[in-house]
Amino acid sequence: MMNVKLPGLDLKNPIMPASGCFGFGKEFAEFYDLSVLGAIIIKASTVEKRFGNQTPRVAETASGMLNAIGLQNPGVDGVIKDELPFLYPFKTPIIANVAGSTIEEYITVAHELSRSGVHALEINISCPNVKEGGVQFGTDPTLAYEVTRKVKEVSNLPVYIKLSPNVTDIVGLAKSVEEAGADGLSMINTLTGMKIDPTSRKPIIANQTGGLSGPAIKPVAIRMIHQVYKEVDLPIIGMGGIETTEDIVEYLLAGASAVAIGSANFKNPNVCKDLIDQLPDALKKFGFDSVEEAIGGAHY
Amino acid sequence: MMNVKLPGLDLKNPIMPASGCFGFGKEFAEFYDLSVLGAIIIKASTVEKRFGNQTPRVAETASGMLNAIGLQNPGVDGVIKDELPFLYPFKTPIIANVAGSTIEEYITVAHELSRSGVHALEINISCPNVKEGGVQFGTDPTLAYEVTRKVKEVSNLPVYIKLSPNVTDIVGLAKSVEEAGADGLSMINTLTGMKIDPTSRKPIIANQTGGLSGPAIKPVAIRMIHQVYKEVDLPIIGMGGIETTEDIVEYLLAGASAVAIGSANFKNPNVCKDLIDQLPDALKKFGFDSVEEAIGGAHY
Amino acid sequence: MIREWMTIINHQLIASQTYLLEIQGEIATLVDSPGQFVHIQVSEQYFLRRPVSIADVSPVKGTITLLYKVMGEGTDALTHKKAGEKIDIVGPGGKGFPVQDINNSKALLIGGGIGIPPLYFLAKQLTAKGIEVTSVLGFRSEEDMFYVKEFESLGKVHVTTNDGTVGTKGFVTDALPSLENIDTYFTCGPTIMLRNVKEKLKGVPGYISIEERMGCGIGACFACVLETPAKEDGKGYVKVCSDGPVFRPEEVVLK
Amino acid sequence: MIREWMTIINHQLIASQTYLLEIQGEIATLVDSPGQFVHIQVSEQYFLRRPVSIADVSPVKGTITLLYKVMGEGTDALTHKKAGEKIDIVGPGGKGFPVQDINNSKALLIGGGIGIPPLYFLAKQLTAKGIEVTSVLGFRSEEDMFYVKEFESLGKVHVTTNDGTVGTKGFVTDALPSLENIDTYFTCGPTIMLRNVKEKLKGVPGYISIEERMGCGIGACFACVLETPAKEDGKGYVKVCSDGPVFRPEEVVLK
Ligand SMILES: Cc1cc2nc3c(=O)[nH]c(=O)nc-3n(C[C@H](O)[C@H](O)[C@H](O)COP(=O)(O)OP(=O)(O)OC[C@H]3O[C@@H](n4cnc5c(N)ncnc54)[C@H](O)[C@@H]3O)c2cc1C
Ligand SMILES: Cc1cc2nc3c(=O)[nH]c(=O)nc-3n(C[C@H](O)[C@H](O)[C@H](O)COP(=O)(O)OP(=O)(O)OC[C@H]3O[C@@H](n4cnc5c(N)ncnc54)[C@H](O)[C@@H]3O)c2cc1C
Ligand SMILES: Cc1cc2nc3c(=O)[nH]c(=O)nc-3n(C[C@H](O)[C@H](O)[C@H](O)COP(=O)(O)O)c2cc1C
Ligand SMILES: Cc1cc2nc3c(=O)[nH]c(=O)nc-3n(C[C@H](O)[C@H](O)[C@H](O)COP(=O)(O)O)c2cc1C
Ligand code: FES
Ligand code: FES
Repeated sequence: MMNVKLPGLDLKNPIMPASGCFGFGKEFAEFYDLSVLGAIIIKASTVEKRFGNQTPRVAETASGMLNAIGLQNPGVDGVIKDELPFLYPFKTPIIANVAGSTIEEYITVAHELSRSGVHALEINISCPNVKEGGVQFGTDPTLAYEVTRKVKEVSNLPVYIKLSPNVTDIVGLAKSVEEAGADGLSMINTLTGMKIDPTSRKPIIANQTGGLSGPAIKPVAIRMIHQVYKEVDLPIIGMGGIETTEDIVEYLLAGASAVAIGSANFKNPNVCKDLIDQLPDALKKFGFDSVEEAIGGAHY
Repeated sequence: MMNVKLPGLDLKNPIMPASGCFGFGKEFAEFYDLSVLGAIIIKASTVEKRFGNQTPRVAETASGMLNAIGLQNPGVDGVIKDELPFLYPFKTPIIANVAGSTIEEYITVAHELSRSGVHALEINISCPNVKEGGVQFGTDPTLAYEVTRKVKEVSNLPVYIKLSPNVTDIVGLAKSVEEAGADGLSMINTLTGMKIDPTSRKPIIANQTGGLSGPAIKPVAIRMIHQVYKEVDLPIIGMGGIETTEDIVEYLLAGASAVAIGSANFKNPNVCKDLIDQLPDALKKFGFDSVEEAIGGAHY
Repeated sequence: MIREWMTIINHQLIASQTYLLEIQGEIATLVDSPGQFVHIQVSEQYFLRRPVSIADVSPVKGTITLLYKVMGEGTDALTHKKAGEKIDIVGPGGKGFPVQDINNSKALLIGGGIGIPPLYFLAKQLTAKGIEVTSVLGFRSEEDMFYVKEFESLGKVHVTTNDGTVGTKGFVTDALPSLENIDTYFTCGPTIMLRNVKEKLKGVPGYISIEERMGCGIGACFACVLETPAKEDGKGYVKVCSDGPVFRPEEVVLK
Repeated sequence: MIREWMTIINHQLIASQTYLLEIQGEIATLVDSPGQFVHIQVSEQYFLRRPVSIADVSPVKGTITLLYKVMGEGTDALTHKKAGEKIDIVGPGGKGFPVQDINNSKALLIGGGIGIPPLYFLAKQLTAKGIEVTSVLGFRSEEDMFYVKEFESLGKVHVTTNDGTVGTKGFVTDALPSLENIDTYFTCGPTIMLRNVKEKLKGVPGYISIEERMGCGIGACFACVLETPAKEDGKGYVKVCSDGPVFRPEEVVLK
């Protein structure tokens, strides 16, 4: 009852950690067997190794947090060489998150990862925390189309495009990447936010702005997924503030086919496993015999 | 130390209730003397009386709420005849919130209110909860320009444009209305969101989507005000999730010249008065001798 | 209406998932009629207040009694509050049953589930005026029953349960007494019940108390409106929190 | 490292705004070195956990002692937890001071404010190994002083206060003992203090424990990184939560 089929991914359950909130898996393997996960989305890879932004990189907000890590990662070669081998033994599909500041960078990273043994790509056209490019791709339908098409050309893996919520017209964006040949959508990345410390009189995050995640943004994510599900024919991996199985059912009803758990991993390092254990009961409680039955159930 | 001068408004303090969260003042007058308020922003007026949306019109979310009232109001004539007379005796400037679905409607309402004795207009080009028009004006810089210019033509009151956060480029919007002659900005209106009840499998709000308000959206509001303050030369009335004097100082530092308190009035009907009482101490605590000194303090 | 930190005097389970909460403070002295409610801030974690009817007032102790059922997260969290703790209340809200206007002699009270509490305070006030009270109280099941004895001490009581474990099996509308003996009815419960009662008791003067999701709870936000039949002419709506929650059945459209 | 609901055994004010919190559970058995920390979920209201150093471990009672100061909303809320309550802890986190590698005979411990707690557990372990410990403890003022007696029972102690109410007026760096008698130093406190100590004690082998804002606290999110001097060649960074919080001074760039 828990399994879901997504393009290129045969998931034993619909629950996976979200990119950037689970590193490359190692740390959480100390808490539970990663084989229980529906899939794993790893931290963004870029062409070159990146140090990322100055610290502080996180700040707490009401029912959420801001982060501006700045895509710190060991570079795509480092990821393939030093990080992925740890994950292969687990019986869990790996989704690699791809970032870049130019189309060429997206192509390079996507191309290299496609031959690395990961099972799908999630193209992060929505990271708000890097100065050059990055988020531009996620707010301009033409650029989003371009990136998607080019990545599809160099990769035979299923390609999920991760959309930014910081846009006027999320449906327009989703339609562009659908036309460009995307296999699925990841929704949503963080909302751009800021917190100012009245004592220091400065933004807490060194980068000034950061990405807002956590339960605070769930209503925005649900709204966007509901809108996009209605108009676009791509499966959606839903995320934003998920902490409970009730949240997961809400995402499924809105139109997500699977869900990713982000910052909740920081509150409870066992959260993905706990939710996987609890989901069957929650589905039953709300009258569903399977995950698939619940998908899009709020559309009538 | 508490007074602030805004175009057309000489405020004894920077704190006012936000539109739609304070009705036309009557109910709160039972809790405290409205004369303490820096100003009062009343509920939106439209040309005709409106019943608004079906119920439920509100839902609770993490650190916030959704609402889709649908601009229920007695029509601009009703507001002028039946609601404003109650407010005139208080020693507090009145800011009237203007809504419409066509430019003509905005013009009519603005024109009528301009002769009614209110002290300023807040043009709501950002209400997400009405089907026709409404929010369109707030997401399209050209339309926003048009509305602003036309309203300025028919009114000799200071005109504040209330911006929607549901846009890719808030600075672009702000610049458009600045060029069109706006006297100030109100930021922000609600983020569009949705909540689905897993039991009924339907959106809780009858209108399906609603506007997200409360502390959940504060980081988005602070970010947008910070961005706009840097690029646009208009005074900003800041709002979104304010509950404490620390929040107010954060808004001032980001660049707001005054603040409006919205859904916090539902948690604590005395909140505006309480904050007015507490603000002097908070300013002192953070080293400010006046409100004006704190405005924009996070820009260096 | 005021906002006040009231002191919890008593808090106990009285039926399945159903609690009695007695709170002390100035608000108790401000209640003017049964059917009014208080608006409870359960904790900082819940953004909106929860409306709960006043089920009784003790002028001597200066307390209000509430009877509530756990229906979701907020009411669940409320159960953890202990006697001695303070709780953030706004009230008394709304317009209750106009007991002063009831001058005839036979009243029928019809309550369903968590609609029953305000009827207890009403029953006390009506009987104090010498009005004869008959109550029809509907519960889901035996384990959900509460306050039946208290109502019995004030008049005749018919109980219905959905599963038939006690009293008449079915709904309150299946156990309405002969109407010849009724001058006025008073009802509170889920909207579907109110609609059925209104239908069945057409012609009998009545008062109904209605639930709606609230924002402010004081009449300022227009969250809790109901359409009135005279929508096109007059104001066209009423607010449950401030014009109600008690209305004449002919005043409102029940959806 | 595990996540566990630990039981509060003792919770008391020990200095101005400074509390001792003793908690019991399995995590106490997993601590391997002083300088490790636990990550505390204060309540559902605070999204991020709060890192607090382990100030002592009692293997007999199976408890950990924490010493914390109220610095903001989260630590303020923490003060309301009572003995007997459970508290959500992840730990033990990080790599502490490598006591096993310290084989010389004279240690200097330099702590500022809430940097002092981990040094107490360290001092106990060092003295247990026969190492002679001298401590320099810096506080804001007399009322902020804590654990001075406890440190005195383990070795020589110099106290500094910013306002001169006790001990040397000034900063810890104003009261450093003659360096001839020091083999290794160990320090924890605000970054600016660490930088000054590092500067003054250039040439002396040392260990510093560093604070940084954390997301996950387990090494997965890259929130808490510090640049390393060898940025261009090697990895270029360390994570305070998992590679630290204890580092060699030459390993990290202090901003
Ligand atoms: C005038 C009035 C009087 C009431 N009197 C009583 C009473 O005496 N005893 C009692 O047990 N219950 C009473 N209720 C219902 C009570 O308010 C709800 O059961 C309660 O709000 C549910 O909160 P929750 O957090 O448990 O549920 P959740 O579903 O988690 O609540 C989410 C949101 O929906 C609102 N909500 C959910 N159900 C209702 C409802 N039925 N009516 C209004 N808002 C709702 C909540 O207030 C909250 O804002 C009354 C409601 C009204 C309007
Ligand atoms: C490894 C380590 C060990 C620590 N050990 C102790 C200790 O033993 N005793 C003690 O009193 N304090 C200790 N601290 C500092 C303690 O974590 C902060 O004082 C605390 O997080 C402040 O939380 P707050 O909610 O009161 O402040 P707020 O300012 O409201 O917190 C907001 C956010 O900022 C973070 N934050 C604020 N100050 C710091 C800080 N100095 N370091 C890291 N994060 C911070 C909080 O964790 C939270 O996420 C330690 C910090 C670290 C990194
Ligand atoms: C610390 C942190 C780092 C993140 N890094 C990435 C990233 O590298 N790539 C990406 O696509 N999303 C990244 N995200 C966004 C999350 O994957 C997710 O979309 C977002 O946090 C919303 O989910 P949540 O509310 O469950 O956290 C990051 C989020 C956080 C909190
Ligand atoms: C119930 C409700 C009704 C509102 N009605 C209006 C309105 O009529 N006109 C308007 O410009 N904004 C309206 N708003 C938006 C608020 O004025 C404010 O911009 C928003 O709620 C953010 O502030 P807050 O987080 O303090 O509530 C409404 C908000 C709420 C919660
Ligand atoms: S709840 Fe706000 S008007 Fe009734
Ligand atoms: S806090 Fe997440 S890596 Fe250190």
